[in-house]
Amino acid sequence: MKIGVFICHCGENIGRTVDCPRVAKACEWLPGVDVSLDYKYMCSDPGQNMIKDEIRKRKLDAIVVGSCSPHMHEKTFRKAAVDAGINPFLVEIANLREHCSWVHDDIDSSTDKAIDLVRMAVEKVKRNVPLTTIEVPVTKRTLVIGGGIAGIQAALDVANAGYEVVLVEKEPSIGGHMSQLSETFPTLDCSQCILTPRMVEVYQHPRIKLMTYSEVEKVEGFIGNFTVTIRKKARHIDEDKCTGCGLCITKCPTKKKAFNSFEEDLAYRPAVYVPFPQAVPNIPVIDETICMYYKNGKCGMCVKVCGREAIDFHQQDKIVTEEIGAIIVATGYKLYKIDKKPDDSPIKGYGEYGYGKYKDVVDGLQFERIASASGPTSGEFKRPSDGKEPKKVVFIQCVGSRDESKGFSYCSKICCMYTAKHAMLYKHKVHDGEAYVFYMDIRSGGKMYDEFVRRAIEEDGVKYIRGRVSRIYEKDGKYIVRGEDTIAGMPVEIDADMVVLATAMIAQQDASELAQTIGIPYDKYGFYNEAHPKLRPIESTTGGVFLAGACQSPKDIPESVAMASAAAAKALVLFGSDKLEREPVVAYVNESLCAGCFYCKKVCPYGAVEVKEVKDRNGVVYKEVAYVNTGLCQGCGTCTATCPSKSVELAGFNNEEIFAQIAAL
Amino acid sequence: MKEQNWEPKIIAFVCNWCTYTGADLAGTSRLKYPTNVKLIRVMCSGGIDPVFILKAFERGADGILVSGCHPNDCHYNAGNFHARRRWTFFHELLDYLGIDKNRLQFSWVSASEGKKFVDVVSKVVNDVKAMGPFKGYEELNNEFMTEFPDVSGVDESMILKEKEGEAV
Amino acid sequence: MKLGYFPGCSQTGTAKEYDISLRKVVEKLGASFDEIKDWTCCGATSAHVTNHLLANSLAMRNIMLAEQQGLDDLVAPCAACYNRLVLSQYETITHPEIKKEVEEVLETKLQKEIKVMNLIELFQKIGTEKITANRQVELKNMKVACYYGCLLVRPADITKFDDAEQPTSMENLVALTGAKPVDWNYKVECCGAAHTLARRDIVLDLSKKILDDAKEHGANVMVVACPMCHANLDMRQRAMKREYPDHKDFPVLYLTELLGLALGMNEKELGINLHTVEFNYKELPSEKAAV
Amino acid sequence: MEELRKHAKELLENKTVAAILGYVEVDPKRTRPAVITKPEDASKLVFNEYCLNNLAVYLTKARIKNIAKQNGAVMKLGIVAKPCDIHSVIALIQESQLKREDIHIIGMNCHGVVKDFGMEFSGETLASKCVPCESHKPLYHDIVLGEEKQTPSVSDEVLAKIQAIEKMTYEERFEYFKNEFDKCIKCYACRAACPLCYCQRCITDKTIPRWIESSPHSRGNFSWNVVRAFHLSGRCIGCGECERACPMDIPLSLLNRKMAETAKEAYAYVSGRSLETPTLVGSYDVKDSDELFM
Repeated sequence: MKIGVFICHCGENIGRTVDCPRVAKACEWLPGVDVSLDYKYMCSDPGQNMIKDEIRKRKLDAIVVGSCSPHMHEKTFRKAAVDAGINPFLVEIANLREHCSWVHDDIDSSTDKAIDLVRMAVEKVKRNVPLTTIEVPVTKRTLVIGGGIAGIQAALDVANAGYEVVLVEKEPSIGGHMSQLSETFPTLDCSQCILTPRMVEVYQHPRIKLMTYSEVEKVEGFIGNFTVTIRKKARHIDEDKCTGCGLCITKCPTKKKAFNSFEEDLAYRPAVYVPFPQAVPNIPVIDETICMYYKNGKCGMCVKVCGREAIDFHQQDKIVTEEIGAIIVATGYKLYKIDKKPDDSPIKGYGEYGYGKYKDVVDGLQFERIASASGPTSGEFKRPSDGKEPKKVVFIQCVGSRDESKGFSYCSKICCMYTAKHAMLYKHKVHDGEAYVFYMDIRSGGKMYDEFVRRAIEEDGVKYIRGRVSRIYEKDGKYIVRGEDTIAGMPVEIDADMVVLATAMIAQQDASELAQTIGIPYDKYGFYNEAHPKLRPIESTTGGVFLAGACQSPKDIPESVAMASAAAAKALVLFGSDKLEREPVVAYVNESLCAGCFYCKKVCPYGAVEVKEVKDRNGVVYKEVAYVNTGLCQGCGTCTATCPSKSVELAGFNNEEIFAQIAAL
Repeated sequence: MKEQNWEPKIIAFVCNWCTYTGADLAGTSRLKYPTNVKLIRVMCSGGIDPVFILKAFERGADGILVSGCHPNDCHYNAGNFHARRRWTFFHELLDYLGIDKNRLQFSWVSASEGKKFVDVVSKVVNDVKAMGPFKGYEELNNEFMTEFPDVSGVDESMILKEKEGEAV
Repeated sequence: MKLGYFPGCSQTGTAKEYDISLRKVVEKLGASFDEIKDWTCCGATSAHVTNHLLANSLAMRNIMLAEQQGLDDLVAPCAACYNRLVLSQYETITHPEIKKEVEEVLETKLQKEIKVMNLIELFQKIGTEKITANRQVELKNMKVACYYGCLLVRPADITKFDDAEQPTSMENLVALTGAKPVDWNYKVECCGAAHTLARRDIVLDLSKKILDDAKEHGANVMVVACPMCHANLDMRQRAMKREYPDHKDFPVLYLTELLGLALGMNEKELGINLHTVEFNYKELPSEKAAV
Repeated sequence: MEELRKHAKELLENKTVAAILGYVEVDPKRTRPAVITKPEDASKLVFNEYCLNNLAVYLTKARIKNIAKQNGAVMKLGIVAKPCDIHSVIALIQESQLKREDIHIIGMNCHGVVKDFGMEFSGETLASKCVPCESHKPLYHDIVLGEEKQTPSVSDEVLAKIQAIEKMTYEERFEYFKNEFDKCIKCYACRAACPLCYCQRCITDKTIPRWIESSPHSRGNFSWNVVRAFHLSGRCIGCGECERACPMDIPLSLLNRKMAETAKEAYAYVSGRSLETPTLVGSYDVKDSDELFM
């Protein structure tokens, strides 16, 4: 076996702490190595061409590239090897950057380590077996989880490209948090006007199967071949019969029993309700917890007034399974409720701001509802406690964000912009009102963003005070906001009528459960992990699952929409070919050695191990052995470690390859 | 090998999805840790077999780390659960046979825990350095060399061991 | 029920009446104090500002004495002592190297983890039902502003017995006596503490704000659980009248004195006559007449 | 003994079983395993304190299986089994080597066997495996024969020895086991005697790559014994045949018993006791303890 070793300097990322020429020279005499070169940028075109030339010139059988992590350029070098005529699985990567040069600073010892890593890779490649990628059929249907603006955009893009989409939304209507907003920065478009047409487009799209008030329960299978189980919660209203006339809502006797979560607990809703007037689908839902029928079996007012007999109290949850090829997760975010937290929770909450104690201390979404024309105060600024028009409003930035000790350490990115918008909306409607904003740093990095904030300050006279607020307390109807003006260098006290807190954007409550259901990684805050922070921000590490919107990290509407279209594009790339090439890393059984104990079958998480009967010449079954269905096997290798006699091995990581790596140390 | 500047040789069997990526993150964040550790990548911590550990000790490893995804985070959703039960037995057996607990350590490191990977690795290196060379297996190996000087080459002929500049 | 008792310097000095009322109330509720023999100063602010080891050793010495006396818990009525004891104990438990240093200084091994309790935790342990059972007088004319000060509730994740920003535990105890606790804003605001000697003007300004806020919210008496707060809020009212001529007297009681009144003792027994601002329950305007 | 012979005769006569695995007498203090196919040979069967062998080991061997295959159909096989042997049969069924319906279990009440042939049965000569034994009556059986007698209660030396070893320091323990394993001559009698070692080709015979060195030098012996003990952890039912078969008297039960204790402590699992509970190997519980992991 003739092996080529190619050491990359990666500019000076590797070259600085690993003496690449010495590594190349040291590997020259390794048994089996025919050529060993180093070059400044192995992954660049000249670098790859050099590899190809060496392979062709010296008729190499396998190559080892000492460069960055295989997660970065394994595919690149495998493609180069294929162009030069070598099987892609006779290429091994020695991770000299992330695992060596970047993490050590003593040149001698890190060069020695680099030599060891390359020698391990050389010994492994000697035992690599040429493999061909497995072809797997692709179900050309997409599942979009979450019906906010990101989910809507992704669903429309995929559907318009001609493929079927299943859009699953937990709430009774799609629209997500954007539908709660009054107007959006930086253009002050009314959010309903730009969102509702999109929602209707989704509802009427022939290729989008909209499943609202439903949740994903189970996801099985793998890229291109997912089987998704969805629970369609019972609305107690027959969707086909109901025309959305709303008579039942007006006639329902339970008025003040439950808050409308869409109105952020500023308004009540009856037992049968539609979250907001422009809801899509415009079909109400009956809330069993407060509906009189479920309490004492009487009532039934809605049944009487409903001309279409659409009410069905005994409707049960429906379980639907869908065959899916690509999954786009767009489950969005939640605002951080900053009142008292349970003792064991790491987050402390902000008791000193009186949120939850004083009615007029509200968070961003509540202010949006107050400012929104379809909100509880139909657009007029009335404070929740006594409905008076607030003459002095204080906005506080970074409540919970950028706060390691009491909240979350990250910046929630959009609060600077929506707070400027809030202040501007307030000044437009209450001309003689005063708006103060306590801030640390204004982060307005988008297109026309900073001009927007400047406009709020210069034209609308919003007073920005750089400093933190220490305490808020109520004094004869006024809210004393005590803070500090770090520029003037003195404490500040404002007697405000209303206070708006720009609280942190956090992951949804059940984000980690959904991640475990789908099988995608998530970080310590519950945001989903992208495959690579810079180069693969849309894909999750799990094949076939793409991320869109704030579920991946806090972001504003333009970014969410862009990310949604990108996720849609990724799904369409997947559907580009009928067959999907899959890594041939699957298990294979040596049937003559298998003793048929089937421990492998017990540990296989994908049920990829089947019982195969072995017949003798005259057809009598004399033995049962394990058989691996390469379509289902995902190559985890748990079976190989459980098999006592090592009769099952994993292609790409078989016993010899691992033994060689250990022995090469 | 002289006692003072003796550098332990540590092998880490790591799973591809979590700990290997966590180590990459430690790289991209330029966190520093000792050079003693060399990683062997497998697809899942469920695929790491105790015979790997024995062979690593035989090949002169002074300490071994086995690391995978946190429970419930496994890319193949059950690999690390099987591993956890397997290692409880194997670790108990090695301990019973007189191999110090800290020679073979286990950890869960996720893809976003670059810092934790560095802490775990440094802890293993320091623990092993405190324990000194792995006398038990060294005696076995030396005995092996002296008893059958001529045979030594035959059995391991597949892998030539002369390493450039390795002080024996 | 026998409880360890660490009086601290103020109980035998400026806050004499706090000690008298505390012992009487506890005795009335059927519990008894076992004062630690040969207790010393807890170190207060002066220690932990100058030397960390000194601060920890002083505090831990008292806890060591309690351990040697076979006690399980230790009551420190003064908020500053309570704070020092709890913090030192927390540090020695969570940091082995500090524990080693302190044990060297004290030349003993610290095994038992004594439960250090402040005044409110004390009554919670004795059992609030005992208070209602033994109540003889319903103090319905009293509108009480409960003042926690700073050290009682902070640092929150170590003291842990109530919310650091919106505490309510003292209100619950006060409500048992029939008095009506008032919701006001300066519960946990600083009274000026140690500035009372060097910068008296600050104390006068801050304490006045506290008293005025209580008055504004309809309170006719303030209750505290810390000798330092009492000194600044009660004793400084004479200087306050010189500084702010329109300031009217506003009575400040210890929580134990309020409970004592409810348990049927009179002002003299409880040492209320030692206060700068006199207080007599009968002279309080009856509920109806109050503005 | 008589009902055993009568029952065996009936089974063979009316062809319910193809053959019966049982014990026949060599001399009053020694028996040997035997395969009885003809009804008249049934009279040779015996059962006493000298039936040491675990006959379950033969059930997985091809020659015995062929006897059961007559004219295309798979007939039943009878086996005279002590309760511990039955645990082996159960373990084999759980590992899909046998089917319950193919085995006719003649369960014998057992009050313990001797350490070795030729010894007078008493407390001191009781086999070490019988000391901690708590299943004197067969759990799974088609028929139960033999009268119940009291097992002499004796102190559990094996457990005491294990506890003594656990108190040693690491070096002492390593030294102790190294010397014990040095005696190994790699005859693999322990593997042959064990009913659960039914692999077609054992891992130690795998040459490419050679995970376990096959030559009997100290390193090869150490890794062989570690892997053998590990492969049986959570599976071994403690029949003690491996230790009895070892020509060099290596105390293998110290390893097997230790791993059985670990299985009991960590997962409350005793192997071969019930067909319903899933085998310990190959199953997991989300709530397993994590304290081994950083």
